[in-house]
Amino acid sequence: GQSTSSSATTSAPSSSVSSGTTDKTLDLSDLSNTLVYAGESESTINPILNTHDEITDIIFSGLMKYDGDGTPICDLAESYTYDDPTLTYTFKLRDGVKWHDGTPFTADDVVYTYDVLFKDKTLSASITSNYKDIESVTAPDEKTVVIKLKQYNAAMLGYFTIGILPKHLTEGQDINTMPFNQAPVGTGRYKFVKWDTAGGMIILEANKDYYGKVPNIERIIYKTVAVESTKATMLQSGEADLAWLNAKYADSFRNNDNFKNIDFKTADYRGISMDCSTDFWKQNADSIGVLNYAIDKDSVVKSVLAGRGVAAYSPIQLNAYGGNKDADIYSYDLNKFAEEMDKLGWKKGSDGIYERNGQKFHFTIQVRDYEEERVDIANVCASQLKKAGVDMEVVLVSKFDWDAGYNGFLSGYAAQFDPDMCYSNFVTDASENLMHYSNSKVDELLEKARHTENPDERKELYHQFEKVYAENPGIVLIAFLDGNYVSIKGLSGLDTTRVLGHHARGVMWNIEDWTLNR
Amino acid sequence: MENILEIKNLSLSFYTPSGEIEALRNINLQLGKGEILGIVGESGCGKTVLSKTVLRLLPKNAKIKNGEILLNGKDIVPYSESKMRGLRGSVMSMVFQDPMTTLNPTIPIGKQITESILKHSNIKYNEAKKQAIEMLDMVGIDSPEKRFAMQPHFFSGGMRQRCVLAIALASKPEILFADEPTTALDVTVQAKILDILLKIRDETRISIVFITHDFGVVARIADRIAVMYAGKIVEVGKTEEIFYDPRHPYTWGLLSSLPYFAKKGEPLKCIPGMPPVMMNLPKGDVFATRNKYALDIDYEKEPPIFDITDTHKAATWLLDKRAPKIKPPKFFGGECHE
Amino acid sequence: MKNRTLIKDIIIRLLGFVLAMFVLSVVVFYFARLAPGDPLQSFYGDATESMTSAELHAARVRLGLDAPIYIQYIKWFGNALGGDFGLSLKYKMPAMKVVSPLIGNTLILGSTAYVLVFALATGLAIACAANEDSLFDRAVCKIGTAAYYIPAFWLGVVLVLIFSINLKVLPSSGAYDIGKSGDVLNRIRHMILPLIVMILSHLWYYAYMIRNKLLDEIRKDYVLLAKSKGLNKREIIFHHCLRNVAPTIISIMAISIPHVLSGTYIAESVFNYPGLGSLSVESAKYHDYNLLMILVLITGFLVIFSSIIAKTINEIIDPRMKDSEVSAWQR
Amino acid sequence: MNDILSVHNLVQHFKINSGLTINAVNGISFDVKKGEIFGLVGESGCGKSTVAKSIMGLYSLTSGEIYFKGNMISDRKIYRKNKDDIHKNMQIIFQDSSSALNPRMTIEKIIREPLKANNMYDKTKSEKQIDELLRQVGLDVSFRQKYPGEISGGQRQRVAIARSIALSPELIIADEPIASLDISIQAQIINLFQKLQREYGFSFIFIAHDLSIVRFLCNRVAVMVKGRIVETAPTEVLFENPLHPYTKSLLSAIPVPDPKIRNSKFIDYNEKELNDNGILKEVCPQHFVYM
Amino acid sequence: MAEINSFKLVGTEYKTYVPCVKKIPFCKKLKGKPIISAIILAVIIFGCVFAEKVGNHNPTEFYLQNLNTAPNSEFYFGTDSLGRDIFSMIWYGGRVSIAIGLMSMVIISVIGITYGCISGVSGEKVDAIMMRTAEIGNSIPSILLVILIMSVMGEENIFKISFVIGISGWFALARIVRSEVRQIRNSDYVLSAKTMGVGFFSIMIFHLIPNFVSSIMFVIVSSISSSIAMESTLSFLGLGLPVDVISWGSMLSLANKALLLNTWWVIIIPGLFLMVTLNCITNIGSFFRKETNRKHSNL
Ligand SMILES: Nc1ncnc2c1ncn2[C@@H]1O[C@H](COP(=O)(O)OP(=O)(O)OP(=O)(O)O)[C@@H](O)[C@H]1O
Ligand SMILES: Nc1ncnc2c1ncn2[C@@H]1O[C@H](COP(=O)(O)OP(=O)(O)OP(=O)(O)O)[C@@H](O)[C@H]1O
Ligand SMILES: [Mg+2]
Ligand SMILES: [Mg+2]
Repeated sequence: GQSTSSSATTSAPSSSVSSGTTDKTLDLSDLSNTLVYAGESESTINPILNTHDEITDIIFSGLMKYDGDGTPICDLAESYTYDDPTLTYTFKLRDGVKWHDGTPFTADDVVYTYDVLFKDKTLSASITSNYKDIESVTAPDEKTVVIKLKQYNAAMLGYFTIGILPKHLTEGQDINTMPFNQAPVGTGRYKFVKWDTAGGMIILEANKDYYGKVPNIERIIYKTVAVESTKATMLQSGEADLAWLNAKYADSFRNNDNFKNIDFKTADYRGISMDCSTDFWKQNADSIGVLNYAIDKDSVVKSVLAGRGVAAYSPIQLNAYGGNKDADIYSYDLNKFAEEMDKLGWKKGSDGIYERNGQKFHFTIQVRDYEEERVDIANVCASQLKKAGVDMEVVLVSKFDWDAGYNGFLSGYAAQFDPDMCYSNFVTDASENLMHYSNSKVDELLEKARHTENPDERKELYHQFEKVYAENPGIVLIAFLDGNYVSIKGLSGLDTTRVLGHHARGVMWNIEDWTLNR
Repeated sequence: MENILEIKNLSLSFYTPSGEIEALRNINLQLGKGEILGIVGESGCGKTVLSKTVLRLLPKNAKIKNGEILLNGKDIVPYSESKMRGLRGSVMSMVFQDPMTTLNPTIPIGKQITESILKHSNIKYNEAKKQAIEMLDMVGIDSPEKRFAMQPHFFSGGMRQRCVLAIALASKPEILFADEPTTALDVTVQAKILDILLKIRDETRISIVFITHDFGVVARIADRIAVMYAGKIVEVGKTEEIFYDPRHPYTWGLLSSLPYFAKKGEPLKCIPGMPPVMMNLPKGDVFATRNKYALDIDYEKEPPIFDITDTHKAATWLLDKRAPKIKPPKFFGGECHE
Repeated sequence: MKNRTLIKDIIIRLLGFVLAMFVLSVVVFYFARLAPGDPLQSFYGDATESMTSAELHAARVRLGLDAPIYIQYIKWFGNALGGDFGLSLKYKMPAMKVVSPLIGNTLILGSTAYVLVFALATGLAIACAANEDSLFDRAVCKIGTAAYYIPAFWLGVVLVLIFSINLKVLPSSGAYDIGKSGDVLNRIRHMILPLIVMILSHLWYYAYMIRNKLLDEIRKDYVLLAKSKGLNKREIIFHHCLRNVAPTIISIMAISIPHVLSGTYIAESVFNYPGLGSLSVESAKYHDYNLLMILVLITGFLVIFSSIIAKTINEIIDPRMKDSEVSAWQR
Repeated sequence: MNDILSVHNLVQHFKINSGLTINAVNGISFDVKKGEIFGLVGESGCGKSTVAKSIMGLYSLTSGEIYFKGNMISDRKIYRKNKDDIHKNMQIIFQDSSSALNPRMTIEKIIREPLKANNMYDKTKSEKQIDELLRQVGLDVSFRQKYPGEISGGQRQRVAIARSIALSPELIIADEPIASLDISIQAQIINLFQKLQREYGFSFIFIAHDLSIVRFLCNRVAVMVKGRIVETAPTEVLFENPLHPYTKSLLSAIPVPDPKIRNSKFIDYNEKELNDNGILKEVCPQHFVYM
Repeated sequence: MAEINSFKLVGTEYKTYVPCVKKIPFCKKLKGKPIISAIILAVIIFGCVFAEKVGNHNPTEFYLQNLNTAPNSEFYFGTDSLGRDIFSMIWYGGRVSIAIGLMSMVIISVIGITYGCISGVSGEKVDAIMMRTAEIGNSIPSILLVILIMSVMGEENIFKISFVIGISGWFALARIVRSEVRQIRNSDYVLSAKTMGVGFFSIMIFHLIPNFVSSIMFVIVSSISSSIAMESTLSFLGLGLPVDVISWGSMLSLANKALLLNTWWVIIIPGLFLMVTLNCITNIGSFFRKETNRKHSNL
């Protein structure tokens, strides 16, 4: 039902900003109940352009949302029904939901948003492809949305979590470039107040008219920070209250009484993805898996990640549907590696590098330079492989270049919610299958799992997938990272049951429960 | 005649990384009030250093080894820098060798003159400006009001030298050191400047030390002449004495190399060799190796100064009683005595 | 007559200025596009990684990135004349709008550093030149060079460690605290560390240059004349020498703008100070063409314009500069 | 044709900027005969050096013609055609010996340079020639390895002379070669000039403002004022019978090393008296005056 | 010497006079020369050249058992957070950094001097155009310019980085050279060389360059320093060399991270080496500058 402002904690003197984004009346004199979050730099705040961004997630809300376990539950929808024969979802929308500007939220907005997702040609496929199974979205009345599918998709419910855009503010505009992206209006827990570019911060305020629990923390200041180490110094100097840090920086806060370390599990893995369309791997696709024997993943975790993470054997290892121990078929064993290589017909050359058919075991991978951990992982792996007799050349790039002919790249993916999130990575010619991986068995299993309703059956299919993939991988998986958040002592309520996504996104999933006590 | 400046036994050296340069060696000199003393000598013999020593404008590596500089009877060698500053400009001033570089290129001439006036008297700027314009007029610069605000760049060499003169004279000093003020100029301008100097001397009774290597110029302007060689004064006397009765072989050499005394078709006479670098000087008379009339003793022992008359002195062994009699060269058709 | 030539001079200079800006824009425009790499990455972010080539092509057409470069340039130029500098690919809004809130920050930081660097450099240079080879001079020279070679980014982090983390007296990042955009004192507090870094990393370079210039100057003959007038050291240096090195200092100041700006960029990225610096680096790295253009044009404008001003001022100070001597090499 | 060089109506203007043009030389004509020492005198800034440099081809002429051995070298094409001949046979000696020699080259390199540049360098022969040249100008072989900064002004001037006679040119233009030297050294250099002229029959253009030396050295003299020749005559004629007021003024300004004559009057010549469109008139044979 | 003979007329050159030149002691000769800088620099360069011999570990190896160890008898300068041996890295990194410095210096000098000379001897218009062009190049902040050029050049290596740094760093030198050339181009010795028919490049090499080289020596020498510094800045901005190529710059950006981890040896040591080297180079450079200006102050 309707919730009135019931912030239990501090009796914060109500700041005069109530609605709208009139920043002239912005009063920031009292910051005692304001959370300063050190985040990455942002360019747009739009749920369709930035799926799963911390800010978009709390400003916008979708028909559904994920709970702590990663299962979709109702959000803007009060309830839904699924009619199996007709493949139709019928959503009953909440009453009295208002956009932050006061306009009532209606089914039209939902229809409009999904329309954009289907029809807007300027959007990239990685966003729209998830919705390919939808046939139509209609609104029989103001409070009802009917979504008809072409075929069953187990992950569909999760995809309904996408934030809904206000039709009245965005209709007819170019979704990529509209000014709305820098002054968003949503239905979420926090409303956008001001983007202070010159100050490097985005100011959000709790939405007092929120239909669910109104957050305790009255205001969030999202600071845009480009350099990772700066986030750490900001925490230390008291300029930020919460930040996601890499494992080593986070470790330096561990014995400090003024800070809390909040360590999430994430489904975010790092691996060396091979581009199977390049000549080298076309000829040597059989030799990807053996590389796993030559990499001491545990010591990578220990050194690069300061022990905050686990060695990876499956891309969905930390997903509720994944984690098949039988898929963990490789162990660090150089003798075994040599043996296997021998079997595959590789012989060590005079320079200590394996050769086969006159070809050296030499391949290049591109690594994006802005994430320190990726670079370190790549380097450590390269040096371990080198010792084993494989020449992996690491090339730092500021952005991936797919046309330059690199044999691979250091990848990072996460399938934190539905395991179907990995569909687009591994199915032949799927939208995010950048390694051009193709394995009919994998295609079959993932396709089948996607359209299977029974959770147990699905789990079994995914376990099979893990095993099949491990035997014939396109990625040399290295490690799953932990999501190391550090906050000031007074911040509480962060719930680590949630497995976070890529780059530890999703920490604010229960932000309404957080409290700040300076 | 009272001496306004008297230099006694002055020796000065430069200490350089490669050794000691004995730039001045035992200089004795007097300058009377209203007198023009010409100093002649080849390049590098220490003429500039001598005048700079008196004004204490030498770089840090120069050291007065001994001697006194008596200004109006007071020794100024021990004076502090700030005390010297008080003397510079007001009591003594100097015109430097090269008019092209001694003026500050970016400051209008007028300002450079008034600066000197204002520094030494407490008159108003307008008054100083008036004086400066008078000064410019006096040194013969036409339309001085217009020129007052112009930068040196717009002046020709001769005009610049006159401006330097104006600056030096502006604060009404008692002694003016004019260091080859006309060497860089052509003869007509030189003649004009000499006339101006003479006129000023007559008007203000200023004492002038006039440095040059041109005998024609000293003949015209000086009352007395000192001939310098390698940091020493080798002969000093009234102008007439030097020209008509020179005693030092070096003076003879200088005079005889003047084209004025040469006959067309004959080669000019000249002093052989080069002046020495004043480092590690040989014993004896430094000039000996270039001296046609050198005596054996010249290679062994420095000659003392011999008085010829009250005013005429020379440092050569030829004046010693024991020396062989030598027929000196003649310059002014037989007028040369002895 | 004199006025006419003055006006003519000014007009010629302005024309030269416009021409220079034009050339600069052409060069950067072409140059940026020569670089391999996909500008769409800025636009679509990671999503480009999964776009099909047809999609990419369509996007390129939409953004006008498919036309030949000269057509793109003509279009850009036409729009720019009308004040429209195009869309920033990364920020997906008009480039001008991206830049304008940050210009203030950078200009405040940059110009404060600039003024301080040159004020201090001149002061230091004078102090050193006046006491050449004294203990003071030698000490300053040694310390100055050492300080100059401390890498700026490294120094920045050390300062943060000391002043922000350990002593907690100065903020480590940002241009101002939350809600204090109008508070001058607060802005100054935020600028202290970046300024220290920028000053230390530029000061000696210029101080040394000016010091040497001054040393050359005090070896000139006119100093002797000034001295023989009875002027003291201070008067000679301030009234004579400094005036003569002023043109040099001014020219150095004019050409040093890009150097100081480079310093600003580093300081900005170390101290997470929102400004053009990080923006420039980013836009060059990620092919955000229109943003890059605007940023280069801004610095180009500052540099070229100030060098023209410097030239004009110098000609007033020192008329010799104006005469061009005829070269015997013309044949 | 025994004129080695003739100059017709040479005009040399320097455009400084749109507002200012310096008229350095305003149309002068003269000839230099083979084996002659031709003196060019005049006050500082009257354009003497400019004439010298124009003849050497260092400026592009405003107008006028210059003939060297009958070739009109003021024309670029002809200049280029005769480039080698001109480089070899016309040499200039500058006033300031310290700036005329590259301070970073040893004496032998300096003297070797013209030989090399004109492809006349032959290792054994030329090295001997360099020794010989040094000897001729009165320097010994030990100077070869020295730098210009290490030797005195007079010696430098001799090196400059040695360099310019290395190619045995037919014409040497000496631009105030002794003005910066001491009297005693002056005499040495003048003697050297005389000797060279006598022994090798070089032609000279001798530029000076010191008339006493011009009188001693030159066969013929031209007096310049403000870019014009105002009087030209054989030396003795000019000195005995100066006709132009400026010449008179110049002569009266010569400092005479005799204290008795010190009060002789210096005649001040006002340049403004010079009218702009006079011509040179032959008043006596060979004696031309500008009127 | 017997008095009797003393007054004989003997004339010039009677005795050849041998000046008693005092031997200047060796230590005095060295005075004012940057010996200490030269020695330190020599040691560092020696160490870098023989990095294989000097270093006792493989600089690219990750000693994962020895993360963040403080300096000890095995790892003289300690290890970083990935277990690399700082001591070995210093020498290898120095090799790269110094090579970059030297190569950039060569590029800067060649381009700057040639451009400056040509501009200096050219007439008004060509000169103006050349100088404006350089000014335009110079008006792009060097970091931006380097990024731009680098993105055009593609994959980085030592040569390319030196090239890029060189290419973006010659403007100032060209300006100085030009003004120096303008001062000497009409000097008599250049003119007489011209009248003797010496060609332009000979004039440039034998007459122009030797006469301004001392005044640009300082700029040239310090361009080594600034190139090394530039490389480290680029590394810091993540634009430097490939990761497996160690340079002092890349080590410094490690230091940047290490600050938060309290491993002082990772922070201090590369910075110290860089600063000491740059200082030595600069000292030597300013010695050359001083050499050219032996005159005493007039103050
Ligand atoms: N600052 C100095 N350091 C070392 N030696 C110096 C210095 N100034 C002058 N000398 C030496 O002192 C001697 C005398 O020099 P000075 O300038 O007085 O000669 P001069 O007679 O004025 O010559 P000129 O006619 O060329 O002006 C010279 O041998 C010169 O080398
Ligand atoms: N390259 C040039 N550019 C501009 N003006 C020049 C140039 N060369 C000479 N002048 C000017 O031409 C005039 C004549 O100069 P020139 O050097 O020929 O005189 P000069 O008779 O040789 O004088 P001096 O006796 O001083 O050597 C002077 O006013 C000079 O300023
Ligand atoms: Mg002198
Ligand atoms: Mg001349």
